[in-house]
Amino acid sequence: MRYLPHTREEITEMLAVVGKGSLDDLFASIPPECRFDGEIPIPAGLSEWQLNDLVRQIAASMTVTPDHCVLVGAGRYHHHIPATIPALIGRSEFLTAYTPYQPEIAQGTLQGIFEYQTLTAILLGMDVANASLYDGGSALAEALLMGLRAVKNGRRVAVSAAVHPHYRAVARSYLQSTGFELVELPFGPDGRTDFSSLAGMTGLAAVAVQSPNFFGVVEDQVAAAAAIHAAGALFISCFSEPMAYGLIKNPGRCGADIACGEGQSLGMPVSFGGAALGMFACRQEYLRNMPGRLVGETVDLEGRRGFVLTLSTREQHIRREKATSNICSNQGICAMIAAMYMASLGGGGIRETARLNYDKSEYLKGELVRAGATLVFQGPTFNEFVVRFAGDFEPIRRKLEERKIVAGLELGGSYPELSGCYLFCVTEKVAKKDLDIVVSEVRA
Amino acid sequence: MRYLPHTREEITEMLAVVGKGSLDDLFASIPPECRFDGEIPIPAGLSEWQLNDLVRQIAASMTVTPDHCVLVGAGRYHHHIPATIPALIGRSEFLTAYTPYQPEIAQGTLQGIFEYQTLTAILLGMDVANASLYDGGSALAEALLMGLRAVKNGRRVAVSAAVHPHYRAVARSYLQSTGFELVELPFGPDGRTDFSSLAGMTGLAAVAVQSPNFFGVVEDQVAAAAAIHAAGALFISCFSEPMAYGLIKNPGRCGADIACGEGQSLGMPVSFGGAALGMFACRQEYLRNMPGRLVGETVDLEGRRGFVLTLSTREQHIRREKATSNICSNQGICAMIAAMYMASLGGGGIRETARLNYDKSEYLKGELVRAGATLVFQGPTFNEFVVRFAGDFEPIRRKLEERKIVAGLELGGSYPELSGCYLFCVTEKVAKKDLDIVVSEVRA
Amino acid sequence: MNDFLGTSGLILNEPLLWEKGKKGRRGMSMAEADVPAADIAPDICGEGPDFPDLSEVDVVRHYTRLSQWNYGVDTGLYPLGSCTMKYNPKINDKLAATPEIAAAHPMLGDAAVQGALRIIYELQEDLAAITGMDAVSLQPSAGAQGELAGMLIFAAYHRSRGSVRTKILIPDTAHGTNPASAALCGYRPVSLPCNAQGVLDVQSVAERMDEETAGIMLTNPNTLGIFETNIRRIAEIVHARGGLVYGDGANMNAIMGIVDIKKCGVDVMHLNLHKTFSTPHGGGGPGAGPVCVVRELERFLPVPRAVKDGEVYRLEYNRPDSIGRLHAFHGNFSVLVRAWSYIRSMGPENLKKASQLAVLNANYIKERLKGSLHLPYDLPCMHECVFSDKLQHENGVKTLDIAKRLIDYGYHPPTIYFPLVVPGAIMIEPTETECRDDLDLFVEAVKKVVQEAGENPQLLLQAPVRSKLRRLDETRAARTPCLRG
Amino acid sequence: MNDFLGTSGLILNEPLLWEKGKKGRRGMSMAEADVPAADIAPDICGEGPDFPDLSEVDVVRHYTRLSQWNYGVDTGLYPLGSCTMKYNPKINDKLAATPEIAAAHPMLGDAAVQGALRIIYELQEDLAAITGMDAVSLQPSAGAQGELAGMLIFAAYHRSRGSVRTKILIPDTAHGTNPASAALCGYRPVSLPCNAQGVLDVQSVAERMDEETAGIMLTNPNTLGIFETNIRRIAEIVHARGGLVYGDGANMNAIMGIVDIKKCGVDVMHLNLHKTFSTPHGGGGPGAGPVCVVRELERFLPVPRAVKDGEVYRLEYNRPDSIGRLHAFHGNFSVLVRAWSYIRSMGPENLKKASQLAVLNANYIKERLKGSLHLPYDLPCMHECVFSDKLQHENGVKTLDIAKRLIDYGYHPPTIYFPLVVPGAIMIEPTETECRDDLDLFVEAVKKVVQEAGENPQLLLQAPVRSKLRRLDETRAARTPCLRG
Ligand SMILES: Cc1ncc(COP(=O)(O)O)c(C=O)c1O
Ligand SMILES: Cc1ncc(COP(=O)(O)O)c(C=O)c1O
Repeated sequence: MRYLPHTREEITEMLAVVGKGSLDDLFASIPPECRFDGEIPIPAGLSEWQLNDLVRQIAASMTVTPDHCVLVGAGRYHHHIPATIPALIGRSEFLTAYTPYQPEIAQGTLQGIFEYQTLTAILLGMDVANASLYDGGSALAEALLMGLRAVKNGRRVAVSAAVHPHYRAVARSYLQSTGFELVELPFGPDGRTDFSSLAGMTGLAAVAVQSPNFFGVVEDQVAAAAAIHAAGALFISCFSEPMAYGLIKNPGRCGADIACGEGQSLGMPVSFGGAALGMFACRQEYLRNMPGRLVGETVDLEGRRGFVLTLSTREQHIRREKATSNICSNQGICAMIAAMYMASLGGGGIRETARLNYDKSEYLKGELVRAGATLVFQGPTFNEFVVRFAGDFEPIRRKLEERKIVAGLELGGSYPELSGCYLFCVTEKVAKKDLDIVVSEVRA
Repeated sequence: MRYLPHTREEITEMLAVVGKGSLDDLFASIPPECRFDGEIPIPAGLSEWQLNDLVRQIAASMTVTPDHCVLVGAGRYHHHIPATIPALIGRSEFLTAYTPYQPEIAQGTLQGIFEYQTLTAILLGMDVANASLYDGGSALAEALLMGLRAVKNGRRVAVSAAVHPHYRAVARSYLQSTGFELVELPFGPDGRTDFSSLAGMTGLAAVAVQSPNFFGVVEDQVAAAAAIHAAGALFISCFSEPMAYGLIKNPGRCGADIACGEGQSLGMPVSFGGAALGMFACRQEYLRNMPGRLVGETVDLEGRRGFVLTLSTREQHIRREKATSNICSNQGICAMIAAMYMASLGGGGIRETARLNYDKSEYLKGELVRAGATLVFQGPTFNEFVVRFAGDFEPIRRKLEERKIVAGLELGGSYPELSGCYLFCVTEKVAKKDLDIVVSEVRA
Repeated sequence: MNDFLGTSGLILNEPLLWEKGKKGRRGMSMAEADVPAADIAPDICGEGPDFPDLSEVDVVRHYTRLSQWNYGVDTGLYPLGSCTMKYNPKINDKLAATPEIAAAHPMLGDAAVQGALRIIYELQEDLAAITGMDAVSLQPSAGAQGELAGMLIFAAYHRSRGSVRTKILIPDTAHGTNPASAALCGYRPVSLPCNAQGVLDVQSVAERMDEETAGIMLTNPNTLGIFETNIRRIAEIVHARGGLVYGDGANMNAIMGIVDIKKCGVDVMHLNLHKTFSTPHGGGGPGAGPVCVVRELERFLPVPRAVKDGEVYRLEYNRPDSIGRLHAFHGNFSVLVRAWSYIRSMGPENLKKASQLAVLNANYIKERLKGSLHLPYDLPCMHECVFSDKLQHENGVKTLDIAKRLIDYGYHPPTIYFPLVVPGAIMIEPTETECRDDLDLFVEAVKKVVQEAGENPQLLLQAPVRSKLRRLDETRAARTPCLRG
Repeated sequence: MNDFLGTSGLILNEPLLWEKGKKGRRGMSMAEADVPAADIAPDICGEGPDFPDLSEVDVVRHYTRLSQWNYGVDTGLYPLGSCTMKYNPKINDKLAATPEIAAAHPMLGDAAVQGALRIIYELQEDLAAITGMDAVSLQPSAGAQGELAGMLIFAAYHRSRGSVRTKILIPDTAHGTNPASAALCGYRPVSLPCNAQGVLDVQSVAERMDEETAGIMLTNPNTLGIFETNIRRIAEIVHARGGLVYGDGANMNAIMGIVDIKKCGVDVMHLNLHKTFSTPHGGGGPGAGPVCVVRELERFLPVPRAVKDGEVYRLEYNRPDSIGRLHAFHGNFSVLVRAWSYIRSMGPENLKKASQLAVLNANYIKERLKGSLHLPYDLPCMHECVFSDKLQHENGVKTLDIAKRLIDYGYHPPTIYFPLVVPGAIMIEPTETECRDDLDLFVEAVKKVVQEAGENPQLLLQAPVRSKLRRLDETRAARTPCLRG
């Protein structure tokens, strides 16, 4: 086997050195009652060529292909990825390194993550960002837990019902055995969160709002901040589409205490939902409560600038059960990709790209409305929006799928009250001609 | 444009430094009568995304796809390529370097080519190999010219008619204005070259034989060597399928003075015939007549082993019109790939793979004969052979193409006398089941 | 040092991203603006981030240079104990990038994504088969999240039986994530010492396990690289008192095809696909930490789960007892594809062989180095062995110095100062993909360093000298944190 | 040197391939043996090559380490004059690896390979458009083979007119491939000196051009980086005496969209796609050297040629006057795809812009360095400028020393000792993909080296000291050649 270098002679010689007669003898300490019976019941090994064939077959069973125009986002977004990014991130010095425990031979990773932290903080308008968490869902969960740590006597958190349903589910999982309470805030007819119930709530540690939210609606985060802070809670601004901050006001500008969400949009493929990137940032004053790794600047023995993992007294390997989080391995390479992508776009490029997302989405929205669809929510949107059609949309949707267009996501599964409503997503990748096909099929 | 870093301000500042008012002023020395009129008449630039789409479209217009089983070789062979090779050769330190003129910062390329030279010499059984020539065709042409340089009073070379027709064409091109004569040697009913005409030839400098030859037939190279040397000429052993030397006797063993040919089989994709790899090796005594670059071992100031380009007094940049060849840039990366591939296979692996080529090819050959086809040549073959079918094969061939099998190459184009004969190639990539389909269609 | 791996070469400096660039440059293509510009409400419109503007070549050189400051498995031996830094096959990366797989959207219906579901389903089955456990969820993004899943399952299980338990037994050799994950579920860790043989005593478990204790969390082989031989007896005790047994599977690389985890009495375990199953660690992730359970606990696993009906794959959501989601979608799918690809490539025989050779390599290292470095537990080891710096104390040299000097010799240092039970621990895990010659060269390097410690300790105290930077001031970094530019 | 690019870092040694490995290892998968073993005649059967047997990780580390000893354009500025080491876009590599393109077999019928033919056809058209020439063949594998094609066309043309010519005019600034290519066609080069302005005098051409001379081979801009302003007059003289004009297009990067080569009077030229058209040079190739001709010479171009009938592409073979094939198939097709991709990406405006900026960068370097290094021809330059070591002679320092010291500063040295007309030439071609900041840093480095030459010449004479190896003994390599292990 090409991954196993030992020849028979080497095994024999090495066994002699360790004083064993056979490979089996190495496992003499394992009690019989713990032993594996027979062979592992999995298929026989394949050659690289057989495996290639198998994957070709598996790929062929995917009916929605890379050639399709997919007008679905809902937490995972089809954006253009330049060929530079796979080429650079594929460099094995990045890919095959472990967490940078030995900074002298990990400065590439360390500087790269320091840059990621910086660009993330800039993008989100926050003071400080960590080196990544797992995904948007667990980032939200960690933010809520952080709020509960940071706010004295906090025992309850609130999350908008317009936050991605899967993120809310993850948050519920994380909190289920903590004894803390998680309440949901409803959304209004404009698709924005209704904060009126906050007023009377006691023990409230943090309130999480997503913007643009699951319906694509840009929340009034300034108003949110006021209401939340008035209730004595931390304002967690969550996101699934960070591209939005190329155009719309960022969390920091709106008064968020913690900003967290999913970074896949920044250069990662949709890839069935993973690898993901939990982005996480906060204001300086909450730094010591922050979960996750941090890279900080320092100098070496000769006074040269360098970077190290720092403030690890917050972390599990030092603080064990008292750590701010249990996270250890995070999403290092994804963070590097996000930094590469932000660097490739630059300030000018992200503005232009975000603008295109907005313009194209507004175009489809307008045309669909003109074609008779109803906008379900009145709030402003970024690159996603929810519509309801006059008749049954499913036959049209099927027809469009034959034309290689996946037209929106039906919302009844996650929001029974929105059954028959469709969430559309339009990114810079979508061509007007495909949007026009959708509109003309709706018209027909 | 992402490849052009200059901002407008930088251009202005730099123009000021060089004392020019505009970019156009930089070209003041160019006489008006030499100037380009208007814009270059090519299409407007495409974004990376538009270009991706265009290439997808172009790829879709290829009716023989990577999923096809292509039973055609004839100078370009479908072998398995492990994923390691593109990953390693794609490392930009290899790919984006120039010829290693500065050995201190090119040891990667230099050691890599030294290893290629060594493995090539071993594979071909020769004393010394160069750092590559362009392709099998020009390698043959250079070998003939080398023969003419090496043999006193040589004014004529002979090439077997069973050498790849395209290689012979290239050789004719190279020799057309030299005043030297190129004669062709016929092949016999066994598909092997007939050397009987050599006896009386005068001024003969070199004779080139390909083995396995264009018909897949393994020449009797020992006999060839005897006949050629008896005629006072150098024996050039040419090849298009170096994989053969995993199994059959190599040129050196058979007495060749020069071995040359195409190295694509060693880890390079078929890729419509290029990039190619001209492999070239000879016996020590002819070293100074050899064309092309050579890497040699030496030491650095501190006595450490290192590698440099050497014996360059043979080459154009030193000897100009007296050089052994005009070649400058060669096929560096292709040579590195070949070395990676030979290293990945190892001695054991190339034997096994060559054996599989032989066995599978023999299997198809045997089954086709059993199904009524006639073997056109009786000589032994490696992974290609020529057959004639009882009836018209074209309808069957079309039917097989519908089943994604490309069944052989009709030879009438290159050899009118072999019209209606088909050259089949079977490598280790081909599955028995596809061979059985061919046979059953022939039977049907 | 001439015959050793490490030497010095030309390396390029590179500033921070925002110290480069000029406003107006672009590092990538823009999409076509084929629709009219739309109005945007001023109250939501921001200014956009003030990122540096770079050209494509700026970006390419930046990251090419940065990469050259790093050391990876492809560079050389990376004997980082507990991390299983084995070779990461290139074919796995290639297959994970298959266009149809990379473009698969997780919100589409099952019919559109049969291939992706097949990979998830098969990997679930494979991991169950390899461990001996009954059911698997691939959602956890790393080992620590696998542990959290496990602890949530513990809690859900006890809740389902109306039992309230507040403590959990955790050996003192445990990785920091274990107590941290347990604490996230409100469990208070109770520390269990290991005995002179480096393993848990049945007795000490029996003394501490009670009806307020949810169970035990152990690692087997443990972080000393020793198999917990009493595991079955321990499990019986825990089970008898209503508890559950959690197995941290970070060290699965020692025992594939050799130990049946379920037969050991483990109820829940996680695996680290970025260790045992060869997925690249990426300088810190993404990893994957699937959680495996026995049949009785299957109902608590995260949703959704991939199931197979006849020839059709689908996601099943309706599991009322489930602890819920741990990931917005299906975990780090591109990592899962790589692990699946690895298991398909290895097959049953080679997985077992990998474990055998991993253990052979570790024992070989242990045997060859035990005169040179102090070996606190001189017992046959599994996939890793733990030394200490005790013998070097007289030279004023510590584990850290030995580690740093190994860098000059061209090696990534072992894991140091873990497990905590060995003061000055040096934890070496060679993995099975290292050949004997390379191990021998490493052994020679360690011996040379040990010799230098005696003859010229300054060489160690000043090390590393070959790396781009020398030792970094970690105190300064923590005292005045500078976490962004 | 702290603020400069170059520094030292950890680099790993690596032996030769056959100094590693063990018989029986495998570095790649084998195919399945699904047919019976066949007999083989003993007289043809050999033993197979005695290659080392390596594992996959052996191979991966071997080449990873080797790569780290190299310097490429992605590493940093590579101002190798006459080589146009511009940035090589990654998208071009990706597109050349498109599976349908990489699997295209060149012996199939035209109908099966329309896409590949389309790329060839379009690139032929593009290059004609960019140069102003009428017809193009993409077969030549590099510049030198393009020159050979050109010389063969010269010979075929004269033959077709029943004229026998034995000489060819070649300026003394020419690249070595020019006389070597001419000699391959039996032409004897007649050297033409350049004048004090670094260009050819009309007079000197007029004196040497006669009825025995096939024509002239010139490079424009020439290798001093200066535009041959008399080219039209020279061409007229050559044409008037029955000769042809060959243009070596290695320096096309200076003049895209600015100069029309046909209008200059050039009849045949080659281009280097691995220079002007951004394909990576690969440490020595593969390149591509398309040959471009005026309409009158089209009939001599190599066969086959890609043509378009309506919407269908096909290969045309039937060209009786053709010089024949120069390549077994269609040249270095994967390189051609990259160049096509580059031209499609750039479009007319950016190609012209590239030339403008290449010339701007070269003039900027010339201006900024001319006090520090001797500038033999102080004229506005095109894409490159040529200095010499004259000012440093008094310090006992030569061009080679300056070049080697630049390595320590993190740069690939310029082309040195070429063109031959400038003793101790230092030929700097920055290309357009370098930004001003990077040029400034390079200028500072050169100035620093010049300063060191005055203050401490040993620094130069001993350089490089940062690279993995120091200066290599080239004499020894040539005197006792060791060309294989
Ligand atoms: C024994 C052990 N348990 C758990 C973990 C945590 O795994 P992860 O980093 O994947 O969260 C590690 C990782 O180093 C470990 O070694
Ligand atoms: C002016 C000039 N002509 C010709 C060539 C030869 O080109 P190639 O190396 O592609 O054969 C070169 C290459 O350096 C050159 O600079």
